[in-house]
Amino acid sequence: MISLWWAATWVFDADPFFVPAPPDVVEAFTRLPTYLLEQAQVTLLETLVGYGLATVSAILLAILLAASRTIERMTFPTIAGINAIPKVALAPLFLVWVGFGPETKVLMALLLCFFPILVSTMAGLSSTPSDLGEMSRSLSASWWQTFVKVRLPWALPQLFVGLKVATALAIIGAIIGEVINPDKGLGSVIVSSVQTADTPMAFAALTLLAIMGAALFYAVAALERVLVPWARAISS
Amino acid sequence: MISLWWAATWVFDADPFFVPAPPDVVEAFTRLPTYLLEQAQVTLLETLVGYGLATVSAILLAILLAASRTIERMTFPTIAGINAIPKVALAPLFLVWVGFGPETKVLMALLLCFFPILVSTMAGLSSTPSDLGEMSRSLSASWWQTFVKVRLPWALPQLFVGLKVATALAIIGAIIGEVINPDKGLGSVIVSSVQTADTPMAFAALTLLAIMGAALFYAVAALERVLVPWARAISS
Amino acid sequence: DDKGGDAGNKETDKVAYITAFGAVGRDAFAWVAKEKGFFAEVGIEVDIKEGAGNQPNLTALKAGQVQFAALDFTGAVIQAGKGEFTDWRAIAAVHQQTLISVMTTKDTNITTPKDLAGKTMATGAGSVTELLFPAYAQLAGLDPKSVKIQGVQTTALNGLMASRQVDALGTFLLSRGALATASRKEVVILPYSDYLRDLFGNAIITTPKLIADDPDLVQRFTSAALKGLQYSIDNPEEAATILNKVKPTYTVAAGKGEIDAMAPYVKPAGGAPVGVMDEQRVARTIAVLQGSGLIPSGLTPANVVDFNFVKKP
Amino acid sequence: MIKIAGLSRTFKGKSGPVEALQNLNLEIGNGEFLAVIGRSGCGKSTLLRLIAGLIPPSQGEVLVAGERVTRPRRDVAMVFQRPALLPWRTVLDNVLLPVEIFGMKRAQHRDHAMRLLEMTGLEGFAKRLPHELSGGMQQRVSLCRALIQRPKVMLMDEPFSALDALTREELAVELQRIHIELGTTVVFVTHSIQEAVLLADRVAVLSARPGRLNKLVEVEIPRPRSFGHNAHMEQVAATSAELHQLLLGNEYLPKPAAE
Amino acid sequence: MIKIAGLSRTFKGKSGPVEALQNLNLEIGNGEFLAVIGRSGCGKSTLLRLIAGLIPPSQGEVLVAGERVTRPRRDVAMVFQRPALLPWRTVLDNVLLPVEIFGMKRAQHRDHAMRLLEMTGLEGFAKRLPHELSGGMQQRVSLCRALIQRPKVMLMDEPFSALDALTREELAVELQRIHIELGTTVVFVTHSIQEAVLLADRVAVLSARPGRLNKLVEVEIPRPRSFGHNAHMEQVAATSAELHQLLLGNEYLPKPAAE
Ligand SMILES: Nc1ncnc2c1ncn2[C@@H]1O[C@H](COP(=O)(O)OP(=O)(O)OP(=O)(O)O)[C@@H](O)[C@H]1O
Ligand SMILES: Nc1ncnc2c1ncn2[C@@H]1O[C@H](COP(=O)(O)OP(=O)(O)OP(=O)(O)O)[C@@H](O)[C@H]1O
Ligand SMILES: [Mg+2]
Ligand SMILES: [Mg+2]
Repeated sequence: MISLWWAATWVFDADPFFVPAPPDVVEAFTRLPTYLLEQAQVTLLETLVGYGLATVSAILLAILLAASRTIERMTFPTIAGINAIPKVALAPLFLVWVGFGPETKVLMALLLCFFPILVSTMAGLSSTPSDLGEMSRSLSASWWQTFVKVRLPWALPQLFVGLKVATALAIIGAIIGEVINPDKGLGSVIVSSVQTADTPMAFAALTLLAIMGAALFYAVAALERVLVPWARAISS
Repeated sequence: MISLWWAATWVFDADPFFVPAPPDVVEAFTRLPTYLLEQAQVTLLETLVGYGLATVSAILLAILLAASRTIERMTFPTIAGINAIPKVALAPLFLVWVGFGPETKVLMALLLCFFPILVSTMAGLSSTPSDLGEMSRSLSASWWQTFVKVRLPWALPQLFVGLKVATALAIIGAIIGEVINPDKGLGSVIVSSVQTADTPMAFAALTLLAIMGAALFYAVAALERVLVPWARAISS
Repeated sequence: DDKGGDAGNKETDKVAYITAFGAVGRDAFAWVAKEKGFFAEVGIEVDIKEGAGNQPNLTALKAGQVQFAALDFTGAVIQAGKGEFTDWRAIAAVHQQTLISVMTTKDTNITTPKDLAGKTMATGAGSVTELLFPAYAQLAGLDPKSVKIQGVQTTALNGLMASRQVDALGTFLLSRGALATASRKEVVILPYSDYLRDLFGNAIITTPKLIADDPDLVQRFTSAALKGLQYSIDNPEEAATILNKVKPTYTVAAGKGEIDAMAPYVKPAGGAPVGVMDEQRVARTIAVLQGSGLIPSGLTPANVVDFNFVKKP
Repeated sequence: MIKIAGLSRTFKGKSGPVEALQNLNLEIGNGEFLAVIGRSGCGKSTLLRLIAGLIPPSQGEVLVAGERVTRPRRDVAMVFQRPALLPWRTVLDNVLLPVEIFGMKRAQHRDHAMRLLEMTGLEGFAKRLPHELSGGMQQRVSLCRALIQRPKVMLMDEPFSALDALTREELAVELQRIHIELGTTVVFVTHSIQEAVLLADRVAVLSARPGRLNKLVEVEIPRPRSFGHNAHMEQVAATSAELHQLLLGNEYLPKPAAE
Repeated sequence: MIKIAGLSRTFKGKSGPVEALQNLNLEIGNGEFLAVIGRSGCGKSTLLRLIAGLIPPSQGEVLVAGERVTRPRRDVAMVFQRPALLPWRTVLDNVLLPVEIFGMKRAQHRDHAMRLLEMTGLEGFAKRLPHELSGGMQQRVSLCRALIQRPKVMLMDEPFSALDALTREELAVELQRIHIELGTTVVFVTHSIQEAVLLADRVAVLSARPGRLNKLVEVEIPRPRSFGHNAHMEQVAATSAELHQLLLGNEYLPKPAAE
């Protein structure tokens, strides 16, 4: 991948202003390694907090919507609509509401990754095979018991699809927050390096983000392997 | 929902600059109804083209990755990483590469909604129940036949989860493109109304986007009902 | 091949031009020049694109997607001075004075730069406003460190001021109308140009290559654009109406307000023609930037401006 | 214990409705063992699901212990035609699922669960996941899951269909013992006439689609009964022949048989 | 036709390996009908999956028509223990799946498919989806799907287990006819000794886990055979008794809990 990038910059004789070659980026990184890693840490923390809050709230909302088709019918169109509103456009408002500092970034991360988790959890919850559902009903299991012991475990593989998609969105959300209020984090590094046309530095930050994204994705995938080993076993 | 919004603006005596009450927004809309609808059409078109291209390319890539675990192992970390790079940060570059006009917006829409479709398709493709997989193998079905006749149909319900999540992201992508190069579309309406502090107009645009988002979501959901009626039947 | 045509019917040149930022009053002149036929008169067909700030505009120019661009001159000089991007030349000034200013509302009781001490001010993160604030503050007799600067995205500025999360903004004075609307209060403006008199506002730029290859085209473009600029400040209402056709959400009133507000900054002192750039002032601009440590020494006016296209009387 | 009155059930499909059961009337006494036989697709599973309260009747009603059935009851247990095991739970945890759901202590029922697994020949598989088991082993797990409930009424849908002759006989004997000991009322769907005769007090013969009650046959062989050599060979043979004839008979006589 | 040499298969599970088959040697002639019986979980399904080339042996090998089996062959068809129908395809389309996969024209085989559905009593259900069928009906669909392939070798895993006695007899007769007409080699796993005796040329009795070949029993009753009244009652009874004894004999499973 890196070699591809390198080859591309070389073959097209790319202007480092547009796309810097890997060595330039490495050079930019070595200019300020600790600073960059510190900023990466800031972004990572915002991302993780936003991601965690989104996971919890999306799953809770999914439970609520799964509990009642009426509530789902009534509110879901609104949720889908709100979700389509570009958070970027609302970002200035958030700044006013929740203020400077990490809150805005966490909120953006939360908002961006909330919906995929919600939708995939809902899809997972409504895919319980009918024989398992009937079995659970035949035991007079309460709604909550069926949920905890049958529907939720069955939904886990699909929930994880949402969780995996959400990792990248959480990072992007945090960065959007940081671009709006670029005090700290890799987003602010990008803003300031774009303003000074220091493209290699911007790419160093982007590369760190890519690494962070892949790492988060695979961390969630690893968690999936631990929590849902049976899903692989019953599929081919 | 609208009444909730109204009530909120009334109870909190909200400043119309931050959150205008519904009548202000309606008034803003009636100021330029045809223009706004035209711009909505522009955004919708960009969204749909980006969405369509993303669907096709994500499914094709998912097929490729499903075909070979080696390719998947080699390339997927890169894809996950690239996906975590905030497209917003790269947007100026896209402007240079693909130019002003609708291309950038379509590209942004495509990039934003590509990954959820990819991941959910991959998840769907790898969830074929083992008895169906064995049955297909026992018929000496070729990889492609198994894919078309067993794995893909089985993956459809999960694919649709990705498609539903992607609708909102496609709209957001198009808007990000329009904010970067605000010549046309609802994104440019938002940019210009923010510049003149015409918040009701911005909210009129956001409301149109929300309606568009809900409509697209439910259009895809309706398509799902038509294409995968059996999925509901075998789940409880 | 154009023997059959009449002598004046030279082939039209097609060029692309990008505005400084979107389609607002300060950029109206390009559409006015097009609408009023000023470009057509000189045989140029212009494709006007809406810009998104200095960086994208410079990028677009460099990538050859546009031949001409408007942008904030001071910001571009800072980039050129750092050696990051030198492949451009200004050919005309849109604003003779920088439009950067400190803006606040009356209720803050800030009326002079010194009142800012101990206050919080929001500016576009990394923007020229932020970069030049120390130079401005020193000239105004204020310790720049006594002001807390909060960098944000420019779209968030008015909201922050309206909700009084900050005490002042560092922004273009043209957004005065927007702030007034947002805060519903009287707006107080402290322009940087009170102290930093030599800074230009927006300028029209092109590439040195085009100047070398086709100076005639550059000349024709400059003249037509400036004619549009002159016409705009002379007929703000009409200019705003033309702009409104391009961008109906941008009201005529808003456009007229902005054009009126910028008119004093467009007209050069001493009856010089609109768009003129004075070599001495450019040199002093560079000196100010060097003095405040924003750029290293070495940049000359000729590196950033080609003075041949707007003749002094 | 169970009273079935005018019970009908129609399924609505895209390509037209299917009448699965038509006007079924039947009373099952307390502690009775009723076998249900009938051709494949005649509505036996539908009947059990109606009694279990899993689906509502189209017409008529089912009473269990005098109460109209509108939803599943805790004193009624069901063994499904397909094992319906939770793939993420071990065999033991699958068996203990009802215990958890009834809000009882797992620890107290673990021994019982292990005994049931032993009885069904699964003692070595308590810690395995369902997908590691053969079809017949899965069916036995699902049987254990029903037995651990010690229900008043047990509805069993072909519980021995995937088992070999020997295991089947062993479990039939066990089931009989449990039935007698606990006085459980059992409704037992089977395809094996021999099994029906061995186990049942009465056998309900359903006619082919739409399912109606063709005949109720009393099996008057004294308990405990066992497969193979027993003192009532002739009676067994006679009842078996009668049942066989009934199954055959309503193949060619699609008239509803009056009770 | 089929040669099985030193075949062993072990499954690796998290809680230790399971030896499903151990050193199995067997030859099945061309056109032979072999029944396989054995206790639940003794490795019958595993054996069929090994012959079908669906899983690789741990040791030994399987030859079909002289070729070592490494993956599924088109001339070998399998009826699985579970129906494995595609839920989005109608009954008819499920039956026609092999036709599509073999790249043949659907139109040409439609009639054949409809005849098979009729034979299995499903003529009214061609347009329905699998979830609208009863368990036994699904099993019959999966049987039709195997029959439409007209394979040289047919591997059948308890294909009649969910069917009532009558349907079972009818289909057994049909299967016998097809076997004789087309000369298909059949390996038929069943839990019914009666079925084995009726259908098979030889019966392989597997011992309980790990599955080994306990005995091969020849059934020397002339064909065509039929259930119920026939001229060879005694022979049938004798063979059945022998098989029963063999199953009992290799009782390595723990004894059922004391009565
Ligand atoms: N995928 C698997 N993983 C682990 N163990 C398995 C797997 N498949 C089968 N086994 C084990 O192999 C043994 C034989 O299984 P098999 O399905 O062949 O039995 P069977 O003879 O077909 O039984 P039944 O009559 O119940 O269908 C069983 O003990 C089972 O637990
Ligand atoms: N969910 C359903 N939708 C539509 N039709 C159904 C449904 N369930 C059952 N049926 C129909 O009802 C009839 C009876 O089905 P049922 O499962 O009760 O049969 P059964 O007697 O249990 O058969 P088997 O012995 O094969 O299990 C069948 O014709 C079947 O097609
Ligand atoms: Mg049934
Ligand atoms: Mg088996």
